[in-house]
Amino acid sequence: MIVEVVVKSLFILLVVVAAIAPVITWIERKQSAVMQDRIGANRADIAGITVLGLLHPLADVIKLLSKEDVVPQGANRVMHLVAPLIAAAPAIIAYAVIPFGGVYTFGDHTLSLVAANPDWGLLYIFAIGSLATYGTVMAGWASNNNWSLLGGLRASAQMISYEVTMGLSVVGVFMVFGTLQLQDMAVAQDGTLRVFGFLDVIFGLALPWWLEIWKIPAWGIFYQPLGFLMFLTTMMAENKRPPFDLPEAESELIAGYFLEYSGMRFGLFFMSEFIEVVVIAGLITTLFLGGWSVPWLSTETIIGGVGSVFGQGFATGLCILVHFATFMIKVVAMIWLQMALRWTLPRFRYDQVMDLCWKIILPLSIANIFVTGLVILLVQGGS
Amino acid sequence: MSERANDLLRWIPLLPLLGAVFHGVMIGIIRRSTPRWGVIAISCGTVGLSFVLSSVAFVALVGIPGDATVLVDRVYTWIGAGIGASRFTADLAFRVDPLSATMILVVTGVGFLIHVYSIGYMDDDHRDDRGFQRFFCYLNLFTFSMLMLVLGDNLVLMFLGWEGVGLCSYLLIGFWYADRWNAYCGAKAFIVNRIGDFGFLIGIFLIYTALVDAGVPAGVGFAEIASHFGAIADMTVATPWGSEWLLVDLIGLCLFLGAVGKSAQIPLYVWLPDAMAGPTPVSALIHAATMVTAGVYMVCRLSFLYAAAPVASAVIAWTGAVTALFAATIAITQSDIKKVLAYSTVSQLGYMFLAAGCGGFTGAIFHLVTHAFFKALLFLAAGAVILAMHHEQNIEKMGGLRRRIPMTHLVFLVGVVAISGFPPFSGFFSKDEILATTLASHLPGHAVLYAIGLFTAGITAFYMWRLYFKVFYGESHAPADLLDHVKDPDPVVVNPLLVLAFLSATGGMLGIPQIYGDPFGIEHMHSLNNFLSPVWPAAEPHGVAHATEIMLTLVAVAVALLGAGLAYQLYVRHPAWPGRLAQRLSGAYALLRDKYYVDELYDAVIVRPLVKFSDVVLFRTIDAGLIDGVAVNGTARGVRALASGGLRRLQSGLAQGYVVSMLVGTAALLWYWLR
Amino acid sequence: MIPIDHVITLSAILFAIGIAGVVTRRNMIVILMSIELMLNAVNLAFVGFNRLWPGGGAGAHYDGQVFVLMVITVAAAEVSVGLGIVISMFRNRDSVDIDDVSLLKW
Amino acid sequence: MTVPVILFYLFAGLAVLSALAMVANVRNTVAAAMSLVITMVSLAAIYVLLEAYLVAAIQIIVYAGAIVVLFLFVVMLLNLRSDDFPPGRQRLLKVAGAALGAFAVAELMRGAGVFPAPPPLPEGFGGYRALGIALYTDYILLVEMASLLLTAAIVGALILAKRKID
Repeated sequence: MIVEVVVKSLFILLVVVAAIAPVITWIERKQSAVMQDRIGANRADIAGITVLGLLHPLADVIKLLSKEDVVPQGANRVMHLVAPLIAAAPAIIAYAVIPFGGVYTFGDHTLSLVAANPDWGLLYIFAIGSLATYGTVMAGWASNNNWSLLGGLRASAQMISYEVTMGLSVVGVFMVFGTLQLQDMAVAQDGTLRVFGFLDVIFGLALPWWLEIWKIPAWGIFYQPLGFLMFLTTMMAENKRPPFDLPEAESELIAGYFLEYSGMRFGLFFMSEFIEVVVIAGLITTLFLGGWSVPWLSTETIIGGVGSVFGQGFATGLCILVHFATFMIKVVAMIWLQMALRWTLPRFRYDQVMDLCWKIILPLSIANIFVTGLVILLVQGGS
Repeated sequence: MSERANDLLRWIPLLPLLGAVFHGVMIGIIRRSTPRWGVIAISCGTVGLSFVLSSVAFVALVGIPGDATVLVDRVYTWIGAGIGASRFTADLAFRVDPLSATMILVVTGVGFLIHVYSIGYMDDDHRDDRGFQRFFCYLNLFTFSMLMLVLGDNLVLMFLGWEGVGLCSYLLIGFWYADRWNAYCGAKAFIVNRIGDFGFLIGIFLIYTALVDAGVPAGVGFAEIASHFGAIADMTVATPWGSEWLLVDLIGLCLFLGAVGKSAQIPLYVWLPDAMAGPTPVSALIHAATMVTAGVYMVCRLSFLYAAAPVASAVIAWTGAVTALFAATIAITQSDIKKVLAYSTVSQLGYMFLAAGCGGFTGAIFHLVTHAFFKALLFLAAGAVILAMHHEQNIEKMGGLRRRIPMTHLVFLVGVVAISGFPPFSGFFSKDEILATTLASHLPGHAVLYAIGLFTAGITAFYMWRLYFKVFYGESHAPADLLDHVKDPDPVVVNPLLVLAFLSATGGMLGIPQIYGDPFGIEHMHSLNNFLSPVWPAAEPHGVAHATEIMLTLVAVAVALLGAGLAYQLYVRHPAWPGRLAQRLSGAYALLRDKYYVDELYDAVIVRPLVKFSDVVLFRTIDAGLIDGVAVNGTARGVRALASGGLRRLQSGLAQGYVVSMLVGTAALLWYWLR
Repeated sequence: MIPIDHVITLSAILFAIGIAGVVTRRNMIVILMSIELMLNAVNLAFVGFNRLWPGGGAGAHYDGQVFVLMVITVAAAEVSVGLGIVISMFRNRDSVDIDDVSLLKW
Repeated sequence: MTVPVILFYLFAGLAVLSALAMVANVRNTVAAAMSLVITMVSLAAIYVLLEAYLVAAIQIIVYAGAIVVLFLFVVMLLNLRSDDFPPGRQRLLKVAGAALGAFAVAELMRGAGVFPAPPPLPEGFGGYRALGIALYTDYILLVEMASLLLTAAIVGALILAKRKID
């Protein structure tokens, strides 16, 4: 049992933190280059081999590690040193509850491909997310720099505000799925949904076959399209990346709260942002895009179909691989979406960020909860 | 009878209430002016619908086979208090039996006509922007209250309606409150009514306690009281002067005090003439057709009680008779067209009580119905005259109007004929029945009562025809430029008059005495009596021989003709005579003109001493001296002395000091509890 | 099993520390924080007692935990208003020292 | 001593130490706030040990995530950098307060040892499901009142803190 957890955790750390996150920096540079009609990173080489600039992340890490770690004069030394760790830790441990594969049965042993699957998984994400604020705020305060202070100030206000709407925007999702466990949600999305099913469920009309065959994957995005949009927006705002980069605001506050950081401590802030991009992509995938599930091909279909020819064990193993691949594809797609948005949208003004949160998303999310509840009542009353 | 139709009953009073609430919300909360067609549609529509529902209820009631002629719509338990034997409950329940069916038809029917009439009457009232809607708000509220009064299944609910109509009466009398006199009249009506209501409440309490004492399940529903009445019928109470009274007599008298106030009988009649300050449709609806008859309705509703209470019955009969005569004599000399009708109303109400006191409940209700028709007609016609004369109410300034406003003249004539008791108009039958009942009753002095009634009938004919002649005959006393504009009002005003005129003319057909049926071999000629008789207590039939009855009829007609003829002689043939007569009998004339100085008497004996007492004792001594001086100011002074002396030092302004004091207290409590 | 006595004792200690903060500190923000600490101590006691008497089966009751949620709500409201007061006080008197705002006295 | 009990004492000690650090730190308000966060998180951990999972999550989300951040926000907004607050004037009162605090702790600790061992819990106790059902059935009025209170607090805080209400 312990072994299983350790293996999973190591898997996450290695694959997500150590492998994906650095690669994302490269993706971002390339993405922005493509969008701005440039070539992008292509210089770093090992013996002349550039591999499309893929060696840049490695170069970055080496450079950051070798730099001097400066603590400014008059700064609170302990807090200054601790802040990057506090910023990075929540982003990493948030990954514990995101399932990267389904639930499989080997004989009498059940394997659930998620590091920890507590009953209150989504609440865990919220709790961790709310702790992430402290790294930023501490960094802003401890640097003894007015720009940093302003950055910390903005970060605290922005993150408190968007936490509220973030929570409210996904309430619809767990109303639909009736659970807070992320693995359960992913399992619930491993199926299909009849497009015209509402005629049957709510109005009690029997569907003819030519309407019955219209099916879409039972993904959260189809249940909660508005919730998806709002969740994506609030999560991006939580991550403080453009267009919500007011705490950093390179053009006004130079770099905001991590202005006074250098070396690997700066690198930690930098990395935590990218790790969070992955976490966001994973969360959105799990909540709205069916997680590891293959559209139109449920787990039973795969195992049943393949297993009848090649045997149960092989089918399950294949299934794990297929599911993990599907999950990664979705995650990468979501990462790409965030990158595209980041390089497409102009930055907000500070008051616009707050207005968007409190005057648009908050009422919309409450309306969304209300409508969702109404529809659930209708459906339950009809069935 | 299905349950569903029973449930319809609640909508009869509810619809006017909804109308009133709508108007109230629009006036008081939303404060946007509602278009007039909307106001009209809602207020008239709700009352009209109520009338339709009442008719449905009536048809349903008639359709019930057997003797259980009652529909009850029990909505919920309104008041439930106490436990055990003395538990008191009052349901919000509506009861339609023949008596209340008759009443709701009158209330909603006549009420609807008057609502329609008011559209035209109030249309030219520009004194107040929202006055139009406010008026209809009150009118709807009144209709609701009156229906509650009539439909209520218990005394408490009836009392609710009773107070509600009193309130609406107050609001509507003082409708043009900018004029202080109107406001004063409204207040007067309300206060005088309160005196009666006090008696009514005492009566309800007495019934309840008597039922509790008798050990029967207590409640004040009519059906409960009636079924347990035997248990309290023989109870007696000792009077302070030693004799024993029947309890029911006392209850009857207390309740009758309420009726005296509401129905303007001696000695509480003084508010009704002053109530004419309100708009004329109000006078017609409230102060002639419906509200003032509530007392009569109440006495009839509790007929089983009064049948067992001889003293109370006698008091009712005598009060009615004396009031009838007394008010009629005053009416002779009044010069305000509405005042004449007001005193006439008081007088006719006296008739109804005379009948009720003599045990002729059918007669009372019959006269109530016909009176509602013809008095509403007379008031509305008078309103039409007033409209035509541009708000001139003094009959001395009228005259010769019959050619200028022929329609109004015609309907007014119908009303006068009906009230004078000329056959075959409605008043003839009902008044005849009352007189016959009176003569046949076993009350002490019933012959005297009969004589008073007969004499009053003559006076009634005299003053009504006087009014008629003065308004429509003779020379015009109005200024010429005004006369040029005098014309019949709009159809919306005239059409209700025509309906009411028709009803006044033919309403008597409801209760044709048996003597007219016998020659044709028709049994149960008196359809109203047939309908109502299940409600009344079974009693030995009073009656007079048919020959006597025919003679009585002839005498009554003769007396009425005599009065009418006298009026014709005085006011058409010899217009100079009345003035000379008044000079010759100046003392009596002044006495009548000034209404026997009753108002002045009340003022001197009751009002002034009360005001003096309130001023000197209640205000100066108790309020200003004790409450303000000692209690309020004294407390303040004491607190000031204490606080500025030492307590203020405790307030250091340092919040943490306060926290520590709190801590000390908490620690002390902790120590006490955990000791 | 965690001994509930010790939970309650911990609650009492934290409460006392909170009181000490409220009484001795002069920075209004720290005083508010100390109040939060006191509220937290009370919450701990509630949760502990609910753990001690959870009811059984279908009769499980959550009075303690629900009360904690309410206390948290009230604390949020209290902090927002309290900090609003602090901010306006700072604007008016340029200080967050509680001894500087002792005007309301004799 | 089982693992949960050891963890409990660990977190209890952490909570007490950080609470003391918060109260005793007279120079750095932000550090005091951070100490408070540690107390809060330790308490959340203790809630988990007491099997009150929802309360633990809410504790972190609301207290650590919002309330203390709000404190920090205000400290930074007012820029209370290394403000020194020497001990106040009411020395006597403070001594009395300390004595009373000690007394209160002593009184409360007198009750130690009187409680029985906690019983085993029913399935799903303290989870969001059970607590949510309880909140929206038995305690619905409480929830409504809380919403009213929060509305009032929002309005009050706005009025107090906004320079100009437009």
